[in-house]
Amino acid sequence: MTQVENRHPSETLEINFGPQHPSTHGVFRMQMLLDGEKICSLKPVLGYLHRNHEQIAENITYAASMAYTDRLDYLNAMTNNFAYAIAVEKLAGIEVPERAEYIRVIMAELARLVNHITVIGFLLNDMGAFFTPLLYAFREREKILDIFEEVSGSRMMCNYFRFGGVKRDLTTENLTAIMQIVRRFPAFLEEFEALLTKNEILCMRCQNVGILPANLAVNSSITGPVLRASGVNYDIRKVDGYSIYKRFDFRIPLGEKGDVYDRYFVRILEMRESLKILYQALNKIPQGEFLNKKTLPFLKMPRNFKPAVGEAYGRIESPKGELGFYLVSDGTPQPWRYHVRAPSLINLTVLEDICIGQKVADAIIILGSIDIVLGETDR
Amino acid sequence: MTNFPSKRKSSGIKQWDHVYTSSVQNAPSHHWLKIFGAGALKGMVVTLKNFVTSYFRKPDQGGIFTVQYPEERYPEIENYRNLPFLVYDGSPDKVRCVACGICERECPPKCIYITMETDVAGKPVRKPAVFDIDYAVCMNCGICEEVCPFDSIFMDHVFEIASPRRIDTGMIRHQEDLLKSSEYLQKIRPKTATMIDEKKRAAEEKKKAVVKPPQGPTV
Amino acid sequence: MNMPPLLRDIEFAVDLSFVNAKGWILDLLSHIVPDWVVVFASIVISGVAILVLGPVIMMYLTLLERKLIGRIQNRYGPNRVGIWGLLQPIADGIKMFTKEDIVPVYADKVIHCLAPIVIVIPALMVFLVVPFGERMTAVNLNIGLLYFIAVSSITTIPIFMGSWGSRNKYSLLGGMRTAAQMISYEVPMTLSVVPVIMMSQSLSTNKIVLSQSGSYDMNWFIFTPWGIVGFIIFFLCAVAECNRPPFDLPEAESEIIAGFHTEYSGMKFALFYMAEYMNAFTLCGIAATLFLGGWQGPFLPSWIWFLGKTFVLICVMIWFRGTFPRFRVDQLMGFAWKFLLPLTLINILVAGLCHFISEKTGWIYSFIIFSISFWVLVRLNRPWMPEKRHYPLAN
Amino acid sequence: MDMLSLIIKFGIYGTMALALIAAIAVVTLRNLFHSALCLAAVLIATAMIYAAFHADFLAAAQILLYVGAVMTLIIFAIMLTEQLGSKTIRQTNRQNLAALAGLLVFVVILGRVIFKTPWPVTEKALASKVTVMELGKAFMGPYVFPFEVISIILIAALLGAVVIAKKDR
Repeated sequence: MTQVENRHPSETLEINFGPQHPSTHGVFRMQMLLDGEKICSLKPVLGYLHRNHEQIAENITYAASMAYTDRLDYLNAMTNNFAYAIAVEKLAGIEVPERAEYIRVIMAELARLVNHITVIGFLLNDMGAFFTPLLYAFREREKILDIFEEVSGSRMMCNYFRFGGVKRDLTTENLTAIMQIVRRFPAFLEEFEALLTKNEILCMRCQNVGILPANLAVNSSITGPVLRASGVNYDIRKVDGYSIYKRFDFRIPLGEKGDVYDRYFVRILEMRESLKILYQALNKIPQGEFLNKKTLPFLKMPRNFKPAVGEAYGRIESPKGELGFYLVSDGTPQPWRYHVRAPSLINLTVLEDICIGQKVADAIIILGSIDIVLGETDR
Repeated sequence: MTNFPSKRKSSGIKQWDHVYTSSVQNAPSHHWLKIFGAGALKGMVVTLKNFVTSYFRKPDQGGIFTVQYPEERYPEIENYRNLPFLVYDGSPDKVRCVACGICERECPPKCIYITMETDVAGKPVRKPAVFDIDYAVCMNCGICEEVCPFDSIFMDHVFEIASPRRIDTGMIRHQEDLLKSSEYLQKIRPKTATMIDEKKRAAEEKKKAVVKPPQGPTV
Repeated sequence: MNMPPLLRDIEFAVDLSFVNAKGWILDLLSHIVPDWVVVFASIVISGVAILVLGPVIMMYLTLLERKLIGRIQNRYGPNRVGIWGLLQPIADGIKMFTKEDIVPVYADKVIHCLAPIVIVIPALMVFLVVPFGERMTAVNLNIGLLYFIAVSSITTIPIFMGSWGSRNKYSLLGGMRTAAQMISYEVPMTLSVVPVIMMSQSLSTNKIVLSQSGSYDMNWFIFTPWGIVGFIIFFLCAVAECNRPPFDLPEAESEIIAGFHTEYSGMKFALFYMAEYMNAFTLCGIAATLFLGGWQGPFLPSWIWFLGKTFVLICVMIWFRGTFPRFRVDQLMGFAWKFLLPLTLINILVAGLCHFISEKTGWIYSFIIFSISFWVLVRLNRPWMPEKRHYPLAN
Repeated sequence: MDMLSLIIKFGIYGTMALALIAAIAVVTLRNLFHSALCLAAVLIATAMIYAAFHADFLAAAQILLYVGAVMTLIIFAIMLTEQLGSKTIRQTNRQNLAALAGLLVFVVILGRVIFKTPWPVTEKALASKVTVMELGKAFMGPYVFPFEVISIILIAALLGAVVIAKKDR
């Protein structure tokens, strides 16, 4: 990457961004060495939000961990649940009914919408737009969170997925409400884009800032919109085709340069693709069971749920990248090993590489565009 | 398949590619809006439009979506879960809970503490002597409600429980604070309560049906 | 203007009501006390008026800003204290007064405490030359405009004091940004005023306003080709001078937290804010004076015209804040030096040209000149221009 | 009116005293930043004295150029060399002799000016007010050549600064 060689011995300023800083998205610390406003070195310091997630999960039942996965990436509890459910279902070999799969996809894509608009709003906030894009994003987010609350009981900590299905069925009113959101969302996106996409200041700030080359991205195992913004066609929804994603007609937007602007715009386009998936899923959703009846006893008595000895890795394309759960069972009600492959943490590893040589203000928006949630990074 | 009334024309869904691609980005390059500064001006038009429409649009159509909390309240959603409470039938001494301790065992953050009541002779009675929930620890996951075989613990809708203290009268709730009547449950979660009542009635009828036949021959 | 004499009299009376009120008080005083006290009282009355006006304007500008931005963002804005939140500024004031006053341990205490006081002085001093209405300029200096530019340029020093005195690295970064920004934007701002001085042949704010009278008092400078460009440049520079978005780098809360006032709390912080809002008000007022005809305007009393124009400009500033993200440091400097500065120089030439040819041809010529120069400048500033990108949709 | 002129007089003398005290502080204070601030105070006080003697334009120009621009640059330089927020640099007065020589030269020049001025000042000289308009006319009229020369020199200096700054790249 671009290294700033010290041509002239100028005074550098060591500065701590965070853990209490308005735009580090939580308790994240960046130890920066500045030459004027240019970044000479940047060390991310993690662990301020460490909550022992994996160890806790190894000491409670499989079902009880579901509630804890909500707290990983607290912006999209739905996809976290999804990934965990897939991992456990692989481990125990549980079938998922058709309708449940559709509900899962609908919820996951709604979560993607929530995540992407929120991230773009916060990115603009980091850029100094005084909350306007963020609040427009929240206006739409509220509508989706209302749906989440109605179906799962909680706006953010959904705890909605169960092994072999979901907790509650979607009613017709829910489906109509989701359809309404899907119908109205493009208009909102148009408005949002009119405000942002062609704004000269945003273009000046974002274009050619924090370029992440494709080879570096692949080598650092970056996933998600950040990777796709660098032009690498890799989306687990397409690669694995998990759940029922193979049935839907959608495409993967790819970026050109891998800078902040591409990351921003790829997210916008991804939302549009998500809307496509939602539209198809809502039109095709069949009647039927929402939960595999065989797993019901396990849900009533989680202690009795003892998967056979073995291991499983379940992964999905969460809005932030590849979210995977690695589980090893030793035949007891508790997993013997429980590991989370958190996209936020792994995407964060390139932060120093793409920040060096940029300005302080750029580091902030690069961090914003990588889209981390500290709950997931520190676990 | 769920069929939706075709609102396509009115709601703006025309052709797929049209709707789901960004018209802003794909604007023709010779467009007059290409002038430097036009994008910023367009953004200003958007904010101005929102400023004006905030005065007369409805919340769900892009108007002001603030809920002025103490005066206005969000409509209560039945499935909303917040913190657990115990249900009694009729009078507070008829607690549904039998102190089996499943919820205590399954609670992920371990915020429930139960001991079983004993009668004078020291024999355990199917009733909780102590039933404490630490609301400060509870993470509102709703597992207790799910695992309870006796339909006695439910997630409440009350959220105004702020307290300056964590222990004592603060966030630790004892049995007497947790107990709420089944009418209350009926009020906040009509669907669930009706379902449970029906289940109970069915079970009772079944029991009667099962219990009666042996009674018959003896008489 | 063809108005019935009575109406004109009434308008005249309303127009000069403040001036007359002051005159009566002084008249009354002159019967009781010696002459020098009367002169003194005259100064005191104007001074007190300004000293009261400044903070009141600041208080209600904050409310206005919060309300407008709230509406832009589909919120209500403050509406709890008093009807429409009208008492909110007072509540804020009480809060500021009762807050703990924190001085960092390693701060340079004298300078740290002096900075917020010093920053208010130039902000108040510039009020002296703002023509609030007909005969309502506190001091009619014949170099009023120069005085305004000079005094408002002092503002950098207290910002330096605040940023250096609090011994905070974020403050220091903010202070450096301020210095760079203020010096840079002063240049195009001063140069954009030059055509106005050329046309009105005076530096006195009053005379500049008077030279914009004419039919219906609407012969404003903004209705000339050089005036419109000059006004836009002046206004952008004014936004930058009072550190408001999108030029709010010195206090960028998402980057360097709050820049030079990171370490300030309570009333000291409020003083910084007060200075900022008063600067915003005076800069808008001067922009209205220079290009929008100041208090000139038909039918309504002069001070209403002035305040109306000023508040429209302030609302535009708030609108900016509700819309734009922030520039980056290098872009900010580049915008001033590589874009605004050449444009101001061209503007001066155009103003000279317009002076010597008829109005219609002047419009045509200046339109051609401005479009060409705008195009050339945009070309020259290529590195920042938005790129057209293509996003393939893979399967 | 007697009282008024007395007040004005006191005001002017007070400003002069302030200027002097601040000037002394500039050289005696050990903290560079404080010295710089005192220098700003001196400059402002001088401008106030100019204004009191009806040299409005000079006063405004003084504030605009010296306080607004030059002082800002000085403080900017101090902040850049201050090891950025760590320990402050102490001011040292090692060039005593040079300073003394400079002072002597200054005194000689000042003395010459004082002796050359025809005391007492005539009423006519007092009455003539130099307005901005006249200044401008003078610049564009009799003094147009020196004015242009100075502008060329300034542009040359500007370009030189750019060249020096660019050399690094």
